[in-house]
Amino acid sequence: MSEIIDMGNIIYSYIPVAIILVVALLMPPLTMFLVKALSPRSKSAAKYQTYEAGSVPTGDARIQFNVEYYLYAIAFVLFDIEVLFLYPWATIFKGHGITQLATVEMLVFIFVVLFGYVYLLKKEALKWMK
Amino acid sequence: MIPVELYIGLAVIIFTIGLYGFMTQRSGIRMLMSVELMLNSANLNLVAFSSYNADLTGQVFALYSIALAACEAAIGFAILMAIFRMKDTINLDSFNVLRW
Amino acid sequence: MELPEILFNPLVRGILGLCLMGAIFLGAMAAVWFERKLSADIQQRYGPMRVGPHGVFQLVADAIKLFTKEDIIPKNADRLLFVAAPILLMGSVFLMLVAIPFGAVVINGDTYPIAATEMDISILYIEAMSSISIVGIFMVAYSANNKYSLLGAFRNFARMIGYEVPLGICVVSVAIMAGSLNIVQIAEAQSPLWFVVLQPLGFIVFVIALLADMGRLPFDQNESEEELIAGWITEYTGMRFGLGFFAEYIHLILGSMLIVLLFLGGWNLPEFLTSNLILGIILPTAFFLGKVVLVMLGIIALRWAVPRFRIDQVVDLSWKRLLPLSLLNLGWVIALGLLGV
Amino acid sequence: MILSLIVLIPLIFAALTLLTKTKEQARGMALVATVAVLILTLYMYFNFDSTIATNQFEEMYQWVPSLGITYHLGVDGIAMPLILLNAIVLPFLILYTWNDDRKAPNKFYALILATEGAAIGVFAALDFFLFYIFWELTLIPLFFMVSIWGGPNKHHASIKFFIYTHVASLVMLLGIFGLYFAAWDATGVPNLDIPYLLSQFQFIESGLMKDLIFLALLFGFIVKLPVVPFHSWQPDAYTEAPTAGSVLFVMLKIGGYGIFKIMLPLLPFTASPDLMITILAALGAVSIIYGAFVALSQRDLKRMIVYSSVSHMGYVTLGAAGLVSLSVSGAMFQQFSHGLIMSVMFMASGVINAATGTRIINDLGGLAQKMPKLAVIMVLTFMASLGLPGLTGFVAEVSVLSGTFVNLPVYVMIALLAIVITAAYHLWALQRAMFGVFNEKLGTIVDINSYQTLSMGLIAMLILYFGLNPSPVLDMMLTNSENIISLMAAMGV
Amino acid sequence: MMDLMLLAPELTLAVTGLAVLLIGLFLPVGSKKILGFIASIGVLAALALTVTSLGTEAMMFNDTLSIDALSQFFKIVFLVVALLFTIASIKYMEGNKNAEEFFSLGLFATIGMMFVASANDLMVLFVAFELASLATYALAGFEKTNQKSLEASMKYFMIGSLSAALLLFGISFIYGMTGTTNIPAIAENAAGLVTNPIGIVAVILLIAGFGFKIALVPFHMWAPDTYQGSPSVVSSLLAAGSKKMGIVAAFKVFIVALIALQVEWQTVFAILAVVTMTYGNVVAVTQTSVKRMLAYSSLAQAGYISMAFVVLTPLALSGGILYALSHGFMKAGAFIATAAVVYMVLSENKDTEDPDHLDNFRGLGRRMPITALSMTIFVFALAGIPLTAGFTSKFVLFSSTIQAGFVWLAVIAILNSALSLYYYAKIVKYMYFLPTDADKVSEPLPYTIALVIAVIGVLAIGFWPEPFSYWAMEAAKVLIPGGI
Repeated sequence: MSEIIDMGNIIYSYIPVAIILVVALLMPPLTMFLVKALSPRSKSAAKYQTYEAGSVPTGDARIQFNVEYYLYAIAFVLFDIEVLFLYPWATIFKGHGITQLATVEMLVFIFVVLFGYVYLLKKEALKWMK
Repeated sequence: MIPVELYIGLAVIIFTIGLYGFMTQRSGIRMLMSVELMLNSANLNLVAFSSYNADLTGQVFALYSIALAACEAAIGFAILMAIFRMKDTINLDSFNVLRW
Repeated sequence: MELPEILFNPLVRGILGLCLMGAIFLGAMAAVWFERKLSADIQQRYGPMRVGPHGVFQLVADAIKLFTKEDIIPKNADRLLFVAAPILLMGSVFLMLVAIPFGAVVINGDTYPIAATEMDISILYIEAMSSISIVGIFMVAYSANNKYSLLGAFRNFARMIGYEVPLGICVVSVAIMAGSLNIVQIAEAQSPLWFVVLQPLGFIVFVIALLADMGRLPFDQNESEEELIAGWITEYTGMRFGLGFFAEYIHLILGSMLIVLLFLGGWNLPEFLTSNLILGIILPTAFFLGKVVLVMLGIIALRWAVPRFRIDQVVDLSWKRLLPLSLLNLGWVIALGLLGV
Repeated sequence: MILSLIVLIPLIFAALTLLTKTKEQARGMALVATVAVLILTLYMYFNFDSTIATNQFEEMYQWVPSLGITYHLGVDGIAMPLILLNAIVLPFLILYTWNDDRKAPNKFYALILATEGAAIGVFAALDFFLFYIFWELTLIPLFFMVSIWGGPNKHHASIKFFIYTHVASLVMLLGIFGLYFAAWDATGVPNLDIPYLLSQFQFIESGLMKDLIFLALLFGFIVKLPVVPFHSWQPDAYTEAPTAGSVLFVMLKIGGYGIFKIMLPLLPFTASPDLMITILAALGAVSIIYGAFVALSQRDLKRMIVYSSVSHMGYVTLGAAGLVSLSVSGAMFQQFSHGLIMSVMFMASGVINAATGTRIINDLGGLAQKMPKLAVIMVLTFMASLGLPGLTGFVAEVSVLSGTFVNLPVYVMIALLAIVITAAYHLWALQRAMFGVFNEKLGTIVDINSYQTLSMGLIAMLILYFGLNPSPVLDMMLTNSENIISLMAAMGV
Repeated sequence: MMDLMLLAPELTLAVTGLAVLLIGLFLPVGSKKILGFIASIGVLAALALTVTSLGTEAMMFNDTLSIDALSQFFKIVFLVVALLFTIASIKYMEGNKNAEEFFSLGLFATIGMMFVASANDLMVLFVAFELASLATYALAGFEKTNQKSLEASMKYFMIGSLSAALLLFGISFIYGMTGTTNIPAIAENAAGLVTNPIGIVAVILLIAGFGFKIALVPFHMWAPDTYQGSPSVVSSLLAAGSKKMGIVAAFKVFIVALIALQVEWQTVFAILAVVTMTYGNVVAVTQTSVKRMLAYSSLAQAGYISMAFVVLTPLALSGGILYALSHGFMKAGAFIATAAVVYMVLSENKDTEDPDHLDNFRGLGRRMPITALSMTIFVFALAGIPLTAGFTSKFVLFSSTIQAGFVWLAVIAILNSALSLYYYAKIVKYMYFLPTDADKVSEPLPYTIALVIAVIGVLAIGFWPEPFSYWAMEAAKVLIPGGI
């Protein structure tokens, strides 16, 4: 990275993204307006009821998450973040004169990640529905 | 180019929202989210400054702080889960045994 | 011959992106048709036959039907989220599409990818955008206030968080080999040798994880028509359902493209095939899209070849098999890199 | 080496005593230690040259060079009599308690020894760090002494004592810091040596700084002494303390020692010496008067003795303020004499309390019939305390009053008023408690046992001896006070 | 090429921590006792390595880590506290099935603290700061079924994460204004900070951020709750270790990096120091829970140490640094003694409501003589009685305050320390003077060993301060080489 960050280039490369974003934001509402214009209307109380295999729905569907989900979510977030550290290193691994020390450090890092993984496995944190 | 003051302004606004949320909310999860907001406003600052100072340190720093924020969230969730298991609520006002 | 400067203007690229959007709509329709026909073939029936030759216009008829169906929002639903969710779903796939090249033209030995934009970190960007859809799915399910939907969304969560990690590690392995996070450079780095050859393990893990990420069978636990009545999308009707449905198929196409770009050599052809101007313009893209179609057909065929996993099996598979395997692959790639391959 | 031994023997034996199991072992250990200290002290005393005012038996080792802290010991004519006092009284104190039954005797004797070691340490220290350490060290055993074996109000009394004296010593520490850094800044060398810092005081430029340092140090000393109005910890602590504790309090003459050793050499160099002298004199005179009046109104025998002690301490400050060699040496002798007298008086009140179960003077009466031996000793000491000629109290008070009269006649006149009152309450208490009709409610009473007789009697003998022949200690005091006065004369104060 | 040997203490701890975690996974609950021994040996080895490396100076990893007298001194402080913590925890963790997590978290927290001590870059400092914080959050809530422990942990976590956010935001401004995160380089480029009002904002944010960690009033509200609710051994790590980490970080950030803004923060620290020590001492007087009392006393001690920021002479800084070491021994020891009492109380009656209540200290002098004697020494040291570590460090710190002309500050501090004696003496009174009919109990060996080590430390600094004050002085010279 000779010129450290080329802001101009980065912004240019995101202009198409912005254009598509606008279109993507507009498209579903437009479609739905079209649908509103084209589709028939008929009111019936049963139609607006939540579907529950045909029977009258009972209770609220918005139950609390099972705690296991949080455990998984935490594990996921941590591993995902650890992968994050691999990206910058990965791009310069080849052909950028990376020092051996950096490679060794990354191996140590991966080893520690692996260590955490073994720990989770052994603690049965990754077991669905204990 | 967008002037750096705008980034700072945005970061300050986000930070203030986070701080306000932290002060006013009593649900553990919401307080946690407020803190994350504050950390992210700092990240925004770091990245913006990094680009304006033409120095990569800020970006690397942001990377680290993202990771730390994740760890913090993990610990926070763990604590809140333990609290929930005991009290069936994450409203922190229900925790007031320790008073003098 | 140099391409005219105007082609590199970001606004022009944006218009190119819109064209690609249109193209992918057509592609999605084609994919739906393929799916129907192929599944019918596998099950030894005909599939759609009436609308047009071999039912090619079936999709048009379906679209008309969807447009004229009544839009129902259940009274228990959270209206705002219910209406906003499709935007997220569509936005996710369209924004993914911006950074993915749909092929390339080779003019006088110079390769110009056909993509709306080219960024240094496109692979990261694509992953990020792809993950947004999970929020859309959850929004749909939560706003609908339907038990099937919520169950589907929970499963979706569990699955997604499991497979994102091995997926990411496989992408890192690829990035190490290519020395870049730019998807175009990754594709071009496979010029003599496809990465599937260099890291077969990574390929397998990546494909499985990607399948799970897209929610294709055998990983469609969030829909599971038989038990959850289409799961997360139960309460969506008419065109609202159509949008979610389309988003899924677009995701399928983009996923197939990713597989080709990351592991199956992209558009790279030997030089003698592209030295001619006309051939250089047509062949690489054709080659690329051909591979994409093959991969897509493979994925569709897979749907009828394997049964659906149980959710706990899905989660176990990702955490206890794919994650270590992807790390193993990473180690293998690093070893190769240290050996100078 | 001998000084270190004298300081360390009690401390080491204190630790050993803590380990003993029975009363017999503990008191034996304590007696061995105190007698050893007495022998060593006597040896030192007989080798002490009382004609020179410099420090003798000096020892000096580096301790914390980076802060200028040394292990520096030495005695001069101010410290020697006080060490002697401690060394003499303590074995008798052990004897006095020989047959007492109390809980945790090992801790009790250990605390006595620790106090002795710490007190001698204060007298022997020639480095402010060491001085302060021993100073604070005297606090802890006495605090425990009061709060473990004290009377009904012991917790209140011990805490009050602790807070009062701790605050005072911290303020004193501030003063030491001031002195230390003034010298450090001036010379660039950190040094906490007492003689060195005293000699450096005059080079401080800021007059305010000098006064502040002086007052901070003075505050530390007069609270410990104590003088009115900083005395209020004393009646509580002395009264609630067990007899041995009260005697130890009396032995702890570190407040007065500080005034002679540290304040007087600094006095001429303060920005306003006259003001300081006035402060000292006023404190002294007020204490004398106040102590006497309050003592007069006391119903509790021990409390009366305590207030008489306040009154006596007034003579120390007044004599120091007198600034002639007679008054200063008289004040020093007052400390020595007071130590002897008060220990017997406290012992006597302790004996009476043990025998009759009360110390209220009105409830006593006619004890002389049942306790003749005690009566003899008590009469002697009470006479000494009110200043009967031929006893130590007289020597001290006459020297102080006549010496001070030269410079501060007004204050002496005030103090003279108190002499009448002092005589009154002493005689009144003696008359009501010892003579007159025996109060039958007190029941059967036995006289003091032989150990108590021996200890109280011998100390009383010393009161008589030093009253008739004060020169063995007065000489060295005179030498030192002359030295101080000549120093002042050189400064023109 | 740098010498990795310089990182040997940290590496030793890291390897020990991972090893403990791994070995513990494969051990049955009954034999997990060995983990504590492994952890203690690891800490001891790291301590030995650090002590032998005293006096070395080096820069590592592109000047992000600095090995100097300051870092080595504080590393020793942290390792000493960690040693006391691990030894005492051997008993506390007896029969606990999660022992490996406890010990490894403790070790990881120590590593974090040590890296803070040698950080020469705000990035490293922040990451290490968080490492230590995260580990201690988990430790504070280790008793997952004890509501107090959870509450302590939760309050600590919430406030801790808030302080992290404030810190990071402040650091981001400093980075923006100076263009670097290297601490000495910030000092060189401070011109941008001084002229820009954002510099002031950054200072305020940083003071608040560090203030929470050091528990300066008004950022203290978590501390008493956390120290009281956490397991006692963890409280020892928090009060004696984690707090010192905040102090060394603040030393580096304010005194080295932001010295150009001295005028701004000096005043703030003066006010904070006075308010903190006074508040801590006054409130401590009324406490009946010993841990809570120690927590408030810990506030007061932090107030004393903060005086170093105000005085800013090498002597004052060395006083503050020496105080950190002394406080490490005294406070860790006091908490461990409390832990022993709590252990004793709980083993007698499992459902005791307040195991650290003063009433449980009744007659401790007879029931647990060694614990009571050690506790007496610790509280007297905390009060600043001579011949203890507390006196030596107060001597240096207060005297330097006077030397620099801040007499008012020294007077307030001295009055405070006189006041503090009242509640310390109360503990001693309960232990020795109030009667109890309970029987003598046997004192758990690990606690006793930890206590004895702490006592030796307290007395060593009290009796022979020379080497300690020498190294504290060397450390202070790192902060302000020429004096100010």
